[in-house]
Amino acid sequence: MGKKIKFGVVVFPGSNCDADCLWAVRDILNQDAEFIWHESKNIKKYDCLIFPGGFSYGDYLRSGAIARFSKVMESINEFANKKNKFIIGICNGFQILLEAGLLPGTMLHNKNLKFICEYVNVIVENNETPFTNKCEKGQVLKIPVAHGEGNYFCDERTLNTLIATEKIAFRYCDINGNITDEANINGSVYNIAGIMNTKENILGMMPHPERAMIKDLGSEDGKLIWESLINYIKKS
Amino acid sequence: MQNYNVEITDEILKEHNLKKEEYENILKILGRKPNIVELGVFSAMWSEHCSYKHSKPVLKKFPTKGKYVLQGPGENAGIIDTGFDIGVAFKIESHNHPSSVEPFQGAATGVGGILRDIFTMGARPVAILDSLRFGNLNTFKTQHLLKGVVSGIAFYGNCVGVPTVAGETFFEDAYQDNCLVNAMTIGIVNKKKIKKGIAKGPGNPVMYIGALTGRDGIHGASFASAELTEENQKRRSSVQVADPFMEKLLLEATLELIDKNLIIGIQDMGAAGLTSSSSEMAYRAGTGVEIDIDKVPKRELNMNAYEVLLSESQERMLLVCKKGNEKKVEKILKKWGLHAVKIGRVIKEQQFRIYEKGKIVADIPVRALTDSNYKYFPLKKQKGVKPAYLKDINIKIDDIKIPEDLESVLKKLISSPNIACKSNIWRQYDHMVQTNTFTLPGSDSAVINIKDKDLMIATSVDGNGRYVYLDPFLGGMAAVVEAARNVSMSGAQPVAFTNCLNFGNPEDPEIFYQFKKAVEGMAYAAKKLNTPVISGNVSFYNESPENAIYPTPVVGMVGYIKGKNKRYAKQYFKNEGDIIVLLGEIKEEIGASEYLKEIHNLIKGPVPAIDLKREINLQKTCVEGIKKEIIISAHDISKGGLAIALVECCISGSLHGNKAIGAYIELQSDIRVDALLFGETQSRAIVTVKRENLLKLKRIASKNKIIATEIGKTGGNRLIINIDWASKKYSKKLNIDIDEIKKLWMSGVNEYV
Amino acid sequence: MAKAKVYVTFKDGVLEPQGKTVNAALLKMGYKNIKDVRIGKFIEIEIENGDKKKIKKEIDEICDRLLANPNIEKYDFEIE
Amino acid sequence: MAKAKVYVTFKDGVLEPQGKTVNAALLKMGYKNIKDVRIGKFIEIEIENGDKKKIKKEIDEICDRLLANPNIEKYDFEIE
Ligand SMILES: Nc1ncnc2c1ncn2[C@@H]1O[C@H](COP(=O)(O)OP(=O)(O)O)[C@@H](O)[C@H]1O
Ligand SMILES: [Mg+2]
Repeated sequence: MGKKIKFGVVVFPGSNCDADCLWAVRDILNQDAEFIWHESKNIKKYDCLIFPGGFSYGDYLRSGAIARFSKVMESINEFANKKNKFIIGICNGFQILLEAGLLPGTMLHNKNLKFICEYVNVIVENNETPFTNKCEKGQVLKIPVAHGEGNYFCDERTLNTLIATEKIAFRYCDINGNITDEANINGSVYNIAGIMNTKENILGMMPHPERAMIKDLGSEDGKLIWESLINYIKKS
Repeated sequence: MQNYNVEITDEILKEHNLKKEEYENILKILGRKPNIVELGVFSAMWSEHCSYKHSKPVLKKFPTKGKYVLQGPGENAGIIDTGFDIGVAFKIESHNHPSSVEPFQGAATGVGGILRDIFTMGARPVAILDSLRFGNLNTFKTQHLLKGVVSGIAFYGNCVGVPTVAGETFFEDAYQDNCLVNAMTIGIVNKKKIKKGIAKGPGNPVMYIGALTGRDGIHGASFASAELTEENQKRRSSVQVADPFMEKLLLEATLELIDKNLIIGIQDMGAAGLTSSSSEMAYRAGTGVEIDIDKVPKRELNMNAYEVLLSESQERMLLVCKKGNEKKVEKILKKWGLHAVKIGRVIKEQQFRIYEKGKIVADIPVRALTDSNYKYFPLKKQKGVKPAYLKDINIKIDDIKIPEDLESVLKKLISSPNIACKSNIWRQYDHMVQTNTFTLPGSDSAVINIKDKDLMIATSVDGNGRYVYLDPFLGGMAAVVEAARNVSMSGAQPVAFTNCLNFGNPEDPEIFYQFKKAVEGMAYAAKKLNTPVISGNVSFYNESPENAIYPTPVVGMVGYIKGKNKRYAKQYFKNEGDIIVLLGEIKEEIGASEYLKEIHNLIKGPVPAIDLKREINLQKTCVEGIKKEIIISAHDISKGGLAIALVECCISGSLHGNKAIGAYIELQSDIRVDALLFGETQSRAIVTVKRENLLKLKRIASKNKIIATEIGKTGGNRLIINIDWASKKYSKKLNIDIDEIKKLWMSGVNEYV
Repeated sequence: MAKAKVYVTFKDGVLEPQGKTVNAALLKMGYKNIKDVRIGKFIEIEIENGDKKKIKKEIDEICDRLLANPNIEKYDFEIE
Repeated sequence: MAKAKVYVTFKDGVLEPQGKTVNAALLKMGYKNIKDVRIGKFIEIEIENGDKKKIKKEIDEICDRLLANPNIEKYDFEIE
């Protein structure tokens, strides 16, 4: 067992997956976790910050645009640059990380301009990362999405760098792992569903791993992501 | 300051939807002429929407008590007990008129309103359901309304973070001019922290929280109580814009205030805004209120008392706290980026008294506005007259030709709008947030887990307006019965329900007859099923000069699944090789069916009969079978009959990434083959069991006097139905590819959403 | 090629939540002299050149039918 | 009171789904001569009057920091 990992779930006005994230890591995976109010500056003590899904500031203007000016974000770079500190941004959390420049690229409206909530399949592109080491390379995970702006966009150069440096964590695929246009529900560049920063201590992903934690909810595949991180931190 | 003492002319009365007699009563109540502010207040509070003046006597027929009922009708929402330390609060509400005019904002604000009704009780909303009715799907108008309404509901519910877990969508010409948008919310409340809308304690401050007051929807209440005419359509100021982000902040702030025990009473400002919330809160507490218009936070310049009192700006709440707690209240609101403003106080005198610039501009006895027992209250003693159309409404079954090609009938039905898959609707709703949705949309009812308790909630909204149109009493019964049946298909015991009564103009005796009979039918079924009514809403005047909608009562049922194991079932086939069992009987009933409408172009009765004893027994059989882990899947037979139910069992699982599973069915029966396949005989279900459990299921069924017939086996990728008659020449065989039929099912509605 | 620039804004008196929220954010970010923010749409349409009057009529129609929601929005446009 | 009108538009090369969808809808509605539609934002800001230059600098900063996302959007504004 050993010592528990300390997660902090950052709560913005309009976050709504905060409680689900807390439940996933604290109640299902038995780790330490607590909420962090967006005006708090006290984030040093956590091993991993979770930026949960939802509609911070209503997603008004652009999703994530206003949240990134919160107090809690003032020390985020410092946090991210420290050793053995991790950040996971899920859905709106991912959007905030993009707006804050912690990850490259931008989210556009889904190609069909509609909110999409459903189970999707994503393939693990790189399994040698803090967030995916419990997965097989090429493993297909069944995890739900729920977003209106999840159409990941970046310029060619950024994309090439992401590919060349293996910073793409997940891509939308069909049930057999084929990367098809049909599986690309929101129109993302290169079917991208999740990416990491250069240092590989920040992960942003549109699918909600915290919603795929128990069989009754339809899948347990989300656990692999949290467990990978817990595994990684414990080993290092 | 404006002069409010204007001459009250007939013209002004008409504009305020006040009848001459009603005005005379106002004169008697006040002992003087009202000013225009007071007239506006009366007009709003005596509108059908706020006063229930036509419906109240009829609504008394509903059973409202029972061992589970903690809070019955009369509050912002009803609450039922769970046996644990929590209660379940729920209510349904209509937003038909606003949605007809402006589908996106209308539907969105509808969701907002019903969410506030729930969290104002101290309950955290855990689920939303929606019940929608539109006209002909082939018209531009319907497509426009459908898209707007669905995206509006999605916009609001998704942002606030409450999953929209189930609903129903029905298309019929009668709704062409008046779409129906009913939304229901379910919340969970700690029983010790239930809050009510009461203004107790003279001297206590009345505080305002939430969005600023604008000129939105002034006259909204009387607007919702008038038929939709050309001219009304133009009164677009009645449209309010939704701000779900504000709602989310209000929700969290309100629950925190209640959790910290800082407030005495709270209510949202819904129809007739500040006027109704303050007067109703005073009425419930036996007090009065004083409000200073100058203190009300306003969005626009130069708003006068009339406008402020009648504004229906969204996302606002009114609360009463203990004197001295104002600072603490303000502090919590500030945390959420909001303000609390003291705008008045509770007074002992039972008056609704409004000040503007230091002068009294309205002074009305509270009871006159809120108490239906008050002698001058405009309660209507309407009488119903049986509508002429009911005289000749039933077919003779022998006049209906049995189609030759049953496969194409099945294909046509599966892609018809009322049966086709609605996944592009609920895919736009976040139905998974809060990580409790164990049964996602696409089954008879949604199942919502309650974490840390041996409890789950199953819920469904239902109401077949066509049945009610063809037979108001039976149709009313059917709405209750089907909602309960849907819930029991999950393995849940139906406990209580909320209802939204959507009808035409109640002043029309024929419409009133429909209303009264439908309520009687619902009440009768509710008593027998032991499922009391704990909340509801009435929406009248759903008509245009051309026609009225079908009388459409909508039932939102809530049931419990209890026990450590939390056993529940979904509607679709789970494994290959399971035994398929039909529970219930086969009768020659095709009246009122989708089959009769889609294939024979007839909207005629008779509506299928309901034997409530048998219905209860069917539900018991399913609940017991699921609880004992004998029944693997359960789906009731409703729209489209046995054949459609079978197709749905085969394919609906594939919506959530499971495999579609075919079936081989043998039916032995000598009744008309169309009635056999497509008749909508009530009190039936298709369940699956393992071969070794078949006998156990039969025992449970026979104990409950329910016929259980083994009709086939799951497996393969085709649905094959063999119909075996004693006389071979009538025997029939349907053989359909599952993928092909799924495509048809998926296309009927989805491409329009 | 002609180009139409369309401005869709909320009608006066209609609540505009986006603007309100951005306004609050700006104040919080320290821009204390911001008094009001309203967010509308700016739509650029490229359209085959032709009779100026006809184009104008067409854009007007498009605004009315599709681009603006007449219940809550108003529009304005210019053609280059 | 001064007023700033801000136009936020997508940079060239960004596949902006809203504009594409509206474009397709317009063609379907029969407006055959529409060649391209791009949907951006039109933001009106009321700001306390003062030194014109300072206001300009402030609005520029606001656009840069909040109103536009430099990865995909560009902006332009005028002050009245
Ligand atoms: N407007 C809607 N919103 C959410 N879910 C819907 C809506 N319309 C239909 N559904 C879902 O589609 C499924 C089929 O609906 P319906 O045919 O009405 O079922 P039933 O006949 O069992 O009442 C259900 O799971 C229902 O919840
Ligand atoms: Mg059903």
